[in-house]
Amino acid sequence: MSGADAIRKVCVIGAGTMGAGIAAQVANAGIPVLLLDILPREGDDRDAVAKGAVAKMLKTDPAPFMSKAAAKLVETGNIEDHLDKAAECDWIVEAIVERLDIKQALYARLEAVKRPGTAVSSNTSTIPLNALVDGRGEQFRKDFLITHFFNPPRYMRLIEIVRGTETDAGVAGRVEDFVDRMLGKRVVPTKDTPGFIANRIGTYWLAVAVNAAIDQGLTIEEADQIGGKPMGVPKTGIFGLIDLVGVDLMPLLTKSLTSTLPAGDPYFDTVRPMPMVDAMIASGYTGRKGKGGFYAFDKATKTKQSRDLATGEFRATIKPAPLPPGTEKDLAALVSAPGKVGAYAWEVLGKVLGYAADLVGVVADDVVAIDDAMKLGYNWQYGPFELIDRLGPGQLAARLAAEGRKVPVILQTAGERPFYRVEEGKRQFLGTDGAYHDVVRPAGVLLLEDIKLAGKPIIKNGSAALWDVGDGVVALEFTGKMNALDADVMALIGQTIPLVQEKYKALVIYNEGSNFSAGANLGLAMFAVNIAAWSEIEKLTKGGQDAYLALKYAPFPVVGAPAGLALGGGCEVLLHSDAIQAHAESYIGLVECGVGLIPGWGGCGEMIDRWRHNPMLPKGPMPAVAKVFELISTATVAKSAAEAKELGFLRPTDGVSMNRDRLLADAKARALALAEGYEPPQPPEFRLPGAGGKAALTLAVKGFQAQGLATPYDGVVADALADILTGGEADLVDVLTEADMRALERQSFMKLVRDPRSQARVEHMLETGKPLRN
Amino acid sequence: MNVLVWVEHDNASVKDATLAAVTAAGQLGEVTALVAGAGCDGAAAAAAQIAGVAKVLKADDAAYAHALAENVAPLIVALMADYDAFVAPATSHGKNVAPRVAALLDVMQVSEVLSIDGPKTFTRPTYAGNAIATVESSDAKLVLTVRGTAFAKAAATGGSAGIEAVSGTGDAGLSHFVGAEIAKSERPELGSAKVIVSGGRALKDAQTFQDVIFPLADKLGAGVGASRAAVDAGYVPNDYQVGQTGKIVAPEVYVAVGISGAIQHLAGMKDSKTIIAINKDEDAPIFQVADIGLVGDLFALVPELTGKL
Amino acid sequence: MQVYDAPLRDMRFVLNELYSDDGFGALPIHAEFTPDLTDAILEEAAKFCREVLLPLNRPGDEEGCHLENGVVRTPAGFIEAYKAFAEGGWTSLASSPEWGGQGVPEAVGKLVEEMICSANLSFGLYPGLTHGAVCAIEGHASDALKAAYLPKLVSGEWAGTMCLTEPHCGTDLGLLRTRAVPQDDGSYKVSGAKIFISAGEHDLTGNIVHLVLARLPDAPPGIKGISLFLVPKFLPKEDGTPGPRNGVTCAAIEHKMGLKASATCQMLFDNATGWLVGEPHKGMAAMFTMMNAERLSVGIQGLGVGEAAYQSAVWYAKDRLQGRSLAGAKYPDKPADPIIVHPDVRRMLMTMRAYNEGCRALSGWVARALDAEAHSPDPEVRKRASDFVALMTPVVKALFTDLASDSANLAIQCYGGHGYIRESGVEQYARDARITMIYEGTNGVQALDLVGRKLGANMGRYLRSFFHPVSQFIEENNVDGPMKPMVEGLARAFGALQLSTATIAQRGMKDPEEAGAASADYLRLLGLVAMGYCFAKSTKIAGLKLFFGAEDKAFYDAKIKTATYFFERILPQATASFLAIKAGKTSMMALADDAF
Amino acid sequence: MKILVPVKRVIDYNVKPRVKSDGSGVDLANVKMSMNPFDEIAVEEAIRLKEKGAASEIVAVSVGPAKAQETLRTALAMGADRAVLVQVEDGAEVEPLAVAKILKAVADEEAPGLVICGKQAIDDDSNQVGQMLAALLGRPQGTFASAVVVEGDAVVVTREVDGGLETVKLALPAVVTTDLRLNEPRYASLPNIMKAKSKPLAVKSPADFGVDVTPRLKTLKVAEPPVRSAGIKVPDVDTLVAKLKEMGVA
Repeated sequence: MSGADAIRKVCVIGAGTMGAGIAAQVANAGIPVLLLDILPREGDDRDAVAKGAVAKMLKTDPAPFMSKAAAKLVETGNIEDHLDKAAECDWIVEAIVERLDIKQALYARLEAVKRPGTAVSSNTSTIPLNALVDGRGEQFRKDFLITHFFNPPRYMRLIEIVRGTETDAGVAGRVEDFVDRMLGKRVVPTKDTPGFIANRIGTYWLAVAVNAAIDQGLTIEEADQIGGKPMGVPKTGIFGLIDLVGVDLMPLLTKSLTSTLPAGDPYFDTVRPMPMVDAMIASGYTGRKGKGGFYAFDKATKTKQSRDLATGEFRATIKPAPLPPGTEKDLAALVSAPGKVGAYAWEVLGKVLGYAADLVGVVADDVVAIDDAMKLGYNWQYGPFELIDRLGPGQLAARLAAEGRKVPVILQTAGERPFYRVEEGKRQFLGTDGAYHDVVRPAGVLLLEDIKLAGKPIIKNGSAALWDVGDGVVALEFTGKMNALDADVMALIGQTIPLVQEKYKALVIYNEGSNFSAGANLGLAMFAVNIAAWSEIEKLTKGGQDAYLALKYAPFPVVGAPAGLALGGGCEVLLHSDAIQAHAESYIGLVECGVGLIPGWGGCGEMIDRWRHNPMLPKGPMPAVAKVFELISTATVAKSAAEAKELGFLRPTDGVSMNRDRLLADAKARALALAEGYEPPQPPEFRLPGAGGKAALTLAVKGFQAQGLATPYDGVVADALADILTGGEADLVDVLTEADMRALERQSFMKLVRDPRSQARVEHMLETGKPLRN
Repeated sequence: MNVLVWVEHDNASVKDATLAAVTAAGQLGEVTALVAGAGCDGAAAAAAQIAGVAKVLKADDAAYAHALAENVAPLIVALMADYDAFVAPATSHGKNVAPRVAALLDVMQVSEVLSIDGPKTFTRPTYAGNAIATVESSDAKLVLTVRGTAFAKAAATGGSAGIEAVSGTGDAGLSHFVGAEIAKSERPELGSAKVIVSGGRALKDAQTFQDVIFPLADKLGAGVGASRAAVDAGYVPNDYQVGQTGKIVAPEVYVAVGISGAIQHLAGMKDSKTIIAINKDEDAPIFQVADIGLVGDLFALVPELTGKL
Repeated sequence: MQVYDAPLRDMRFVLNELYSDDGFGALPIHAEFTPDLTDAILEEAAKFCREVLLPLNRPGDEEGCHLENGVVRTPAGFIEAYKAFAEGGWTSLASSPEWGGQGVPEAVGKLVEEMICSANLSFGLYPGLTHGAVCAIEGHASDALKAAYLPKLVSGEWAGTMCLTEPHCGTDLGLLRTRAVPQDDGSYKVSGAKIFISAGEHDLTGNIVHLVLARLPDAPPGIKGISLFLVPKFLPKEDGTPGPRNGVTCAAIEHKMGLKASATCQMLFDNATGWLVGEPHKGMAAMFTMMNAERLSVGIQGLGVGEAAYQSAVWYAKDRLQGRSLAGAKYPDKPADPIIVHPDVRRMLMTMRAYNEGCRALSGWVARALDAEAHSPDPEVRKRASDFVALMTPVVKALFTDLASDSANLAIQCYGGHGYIRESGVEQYARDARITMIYEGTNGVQALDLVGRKLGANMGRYLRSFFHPVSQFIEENNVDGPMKPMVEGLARAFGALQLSTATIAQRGMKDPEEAGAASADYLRLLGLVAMGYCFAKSTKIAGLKLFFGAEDKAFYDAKIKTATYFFERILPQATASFLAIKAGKTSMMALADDAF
Repeated sequence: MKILVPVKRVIDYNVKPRVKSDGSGVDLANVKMSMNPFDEIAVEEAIRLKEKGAASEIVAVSVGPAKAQETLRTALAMGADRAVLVQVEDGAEVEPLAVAKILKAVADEEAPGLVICGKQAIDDDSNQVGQMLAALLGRPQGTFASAVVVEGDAVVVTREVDGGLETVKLALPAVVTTDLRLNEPRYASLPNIMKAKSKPLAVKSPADFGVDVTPRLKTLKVAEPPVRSAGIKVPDVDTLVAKLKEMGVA
């Protein structure tokens, strides 16, 4: 029995940021959870602490809960009165203060209460497992492991799992399966070493980078520039990241590591008194959450301030000189660049990559675990060993040797060979044994990234590609910049349908970009507008409508599988799918009004078709139209798959995958299920409220304008939208076909795209990324 | 119709232009000649002999010595009581006096008459001669100036009119004659000269060009031009060149000496009023546009012509 | 021979009738420039050009300039002409009243500039360069420098030059080597050699103010390290009159194919005293602010010569009798018909006429945009106008100068053998026009500027300022009636332009060479469509005026006939350009370098 | 002293006039019109006198259609101080006599010390207005002037007469008419063109001065000049000399 089915109720002890966050994520997966904390110092509500934590989470942004419904699954209580309820739970997570004595005391009480075989895991980030279970019975030791989540638990996909020597494989397996399938985490098996993998390397990296910046006299802007994008590190860079994580956290991490790391660990060389950091913390400059840290924004002069490493004082941020040509994309060039750039890059990379290489076999068994930990825990674009491959196999070792520094064993083993390679379509990594082993995905995980290694796409063009993902299912992948949708995508859809009809069973629309699709390629559209190519624009609009309708009525099932943003045209393609398997973190919505346009590829028609079948709405054509009008005119975007269901972008029957890595497999399964005896849907007919309905909508908009919520031009856009949703001139009695609806969409779209005020909105969005409120 | 004619004279003889005026006046009616001046008996006598002059009026007064319009006009206006028309030659004096008379008579003058087509109908040039208008006057009396070249000259002898002395209001004291200077002004500039003498390649060299062309030009008070061939041959400086690639001229009289008349030269002078050509080749193209042609050796003809002017 | 009488009627049409509705709106600062005033200005300028400048054009070409121990003697008559030109206030035409200028709008100023270029292009360069210097100083110099130099430059008492090119660098100014060493009194010592400096040295004014691009000691490499300096020939004394001679000498004057009366000098700066204009290392920025107006002026130079060539050819075609009309003798009384009766001669004349009227209409539109960009009270209009100027400047510069050279050659062709003879004066036009295709950025550079920078900028925002008015005109006038065939012709060419634009944008993103390969054809295509649009608008206006009984019917009738000729005989070139663009770069780039 | 300068709007001297086929007159439809060249010389002389301090104000006056304002603006742009247009309907032919009467009335109002006008207009070539005006004013006239010098209350005028020059001294106020060689008219400077727009220009009508402009001469017909007749050949120099004398050249 997989963990997903075995764990039907979870208890989380400790309602701090991490505990509450973990509880919320369990609830997001639809699993009831008991959240306990200590009694409040005063006040008569004994469960106040846990309750307070849940209340706080409902207001935090980004939100821990995926929907209001999820919040209802959290039952609160305290460890004095309700600890016995832990017996009802199949998994107990301990996320209390990092004090060994307090933890051991809690375990002792738990041991007495919990059912044998119920897993107990600690979220500790600093205390070794053996210490935790010291003094516990054999059963408890079998049921005990470490599940180290990352903050914020909903969004960070890394979980480091440490099994004790006595931990029962079944118990651990059930927890690992649960956190994978239900909580959407990628499990990285970790050894019981201080700081585990991510923090162990991450903290060392930050310390080395800060020290090197000070020692080599760089400004923080230069350090963030050199140590940021070129090394695949998020563009915040080092000092930006410390501000993000919290300057006050640094000393804590240093203290815990220095107390637990084995003597002689290179980390000790980085520890030095940091009067500036202490002064910053003392004066409240703890980072982004506070008044700022190394960077700050001076509201008076509206300028970005940076701290001078020498004086510790703030000064205006100075944009560093551009990096020498060629160093931005080539690590070898970066580390050998002249002057400050090369020196700083080598100091950081030389030490950190060397440190990571030394830890293979110490903190984890193989390089893949370490790379996954850094990529998912610290948002590195490339893991340490991928960076070594980019630097050039053997380069790191050669230079370390040249400088008389110790060359890590794994580097010696690798010699000139890269750590990763592709062999017969399989992705392999270099083991500590010197041989290449296949990278093994967890059971049931199917990734397009792997399929791509195995062969060529069935068909492909500039903006899309079609892949055979096995068992008669093909996947349509958007490949354009930011997965934007354009004429090429529509053309490929046109080619796909006969091809699938002939040789395959079902189609999945899926890709592994950071966002499913932000919609139509606004840049191309704006260019067409600027050269007044109105007939081309009309052709593209109709082309999109026809392609999506072809998908809808294709003689085989089409399953949309979004993850991340699915906006505008990206949302409309989902609305035409027979079914959707969405990743939990999908943000779906029709946002065209933000740039002065309206959904032109069938979005309006589909949304009305959905909402009029919604049992919760009163009868008659107006309620559905009003609801859809509100959603589209305000460009509402669902903040999770769950909320997308509430807003009607997803059908009640559509599926949600918590783990991004399993999305393709789930979507494929759903598609195959639909394939048996599949019948394309019947074209809907529409009875719309006509002129009367439009008047009502226009009145509503006037109201918003009066309250200053809507701008004058919002009114014009809303009016064009209302023309579609209310059927334009058609009066109540006329029946409108789907084709009529699409024609209304085209008419309104062309009217708006020709309006200079819409053009100004599109242009503003393209130039600044922010909407223009004209 | 009784016609009073203004006589241009130098106290001794009558100017040619007046003879043409007399012919014109004769076509209107009986001609009475008015001779005004100081010590103008000789002129009056000469006037009396002009064929076609029925009577001569003589106004001898210091005031009329230089035909100052301010003095002469009142005299004429007074006399015009007995006459129906006043005719003056279109000379600088005629053009100076006649309009003043017309104004005092409240009559609209007809200037530069080319022909008389009826008792009150005349033709006259407008737009610098590019349009010939036939006009008819509705005034009781007539005041005309007539163009000398348009009427034949009356015979200077053969007439024997009586001379009657008349007198006018004398010196109006408005205008005072200071002096006259009939000597030649220095050579006029090609662009605005009234008469131009041009030499061509036939002039052999600069010195010959100097000896033949310049004396004739001085005599005629004319500007000097040259064909491109003459300029290119260095007879004269560049800015003498008349023609499509030099200066475009339209003088009253253009004398082309030893110029064949290439199309490019004609382009520069074809708008001249009167073209005179002297060339030994009678088939030279210049003769097709010349009003007056003289065929022969220019080295003989030109010095002779200069001598006789 | 050289014949020129300013085409005032067509100029008034462009100024007062063609763009009454161009969307840039009225400009309050130019309210006083009503038609009666602008007519008076144009007439007086035309008279001055015909009577003073034209007569000096051919003699100036024959005599040329002469350098005698550092002093350049301009041809006879130039000194007097320049004095009359300055006293007439013509040097101050377009400058701002703040410095003694007349503040005449560009829409009028460019027409006067055209006349000057038609009458005597070489002469026009002297005040032209001074105007360039005035713009640079007005835009970027310190108040002290402005006060010391602007009044005398605007009045024409002093002249100005732009010293950019050096022996080893013209288009690529990044390689510039002239040095400027700061002195403690705030001035600089400038040393270096400059070539191709128009009006670098001459005898027309009491002083010459050189604007010199040079490098400061700490200048970064390349184009980003160039600064601008003001270096006078004579250092002004306290009272502002020319004082001691500065370290600026004319080493030699170039012996050129044309523009012979314009002294093009090799200048030597030997520790000459100069002052910084604008910010250190920001010299190129100072150049860019006036580059659009300067490039339009070079286009106008081309148009001017093209008009003079055309009028000279028309004069000859009516005067020259040769052969009989194919349709039977048209002037039986004459020994032969004037060659204007022959179709092929007409082809040449009509082509020149269409080029001139088309370019004049287009330059009127750009000039109005220059005015709107500088003076419109509405920021939206200013933005749209500056987009339009940015887009059309390279088109105007390259198209006008290309067509001008074509016209000058056609004029020679009309003269037949005589055209090849110097005295006819027509071949001078071909020699003078030729440089305009090269300096102020070669026409190849202009085409690249259009396709490389302007086409794709801001997703094609610049294009909108041209494409939308044209598209709207086509939609509004594509109705049955006299305009139909013309509007359909325009629509076809416009469609080809749209397709080419999209093709280049797409291909150019992946492969810049594709954009480069299409640049010249694209510039010509855009130019043809722009001229077509102007002709179509002119035809519509002319048709309306004829319908409502305008008094000068002949002008409007001729305008429609010329427009029709353009649509039937010249606009079809657009299809050729479109097909060339569609073909892409392959055949152009296929042959290996050493295979040439 | 005030100077009055009559100016007339005529066909531009560069344009070759074409006679209408119906013989009713010369075709003036959309032909370039300008100030009569002799009148430009008159304006120039007035301005030079003012520049020499001999005159204090220059008033330009024209009898013509509304468009004659452009001609007056040109005079103002050259340097005249004020302008008066005596407006008649378009196409109306006003004869020199009527013009002289109107100018007399204007002169009575303006009381100028000197009137300078062109010796003739290049369209009707009448050469009468100056002389007639002097007569009506009862003032002296200095026609075909090639030099004008004001001396106290008199003006010394050198006149171009057949075969030479003549100088007269006229008591002011007087009327002078200009000939070609009197001066070389200046070009209007751009600043003056701009200022001209704001100088006063009064518009009156012949009726304001009680002058009847009905023509005295009726034009019956207008014809092309006779085509150049074929040249004649003269046998010898003497005949040629006679011909030259006949033409008044010798």
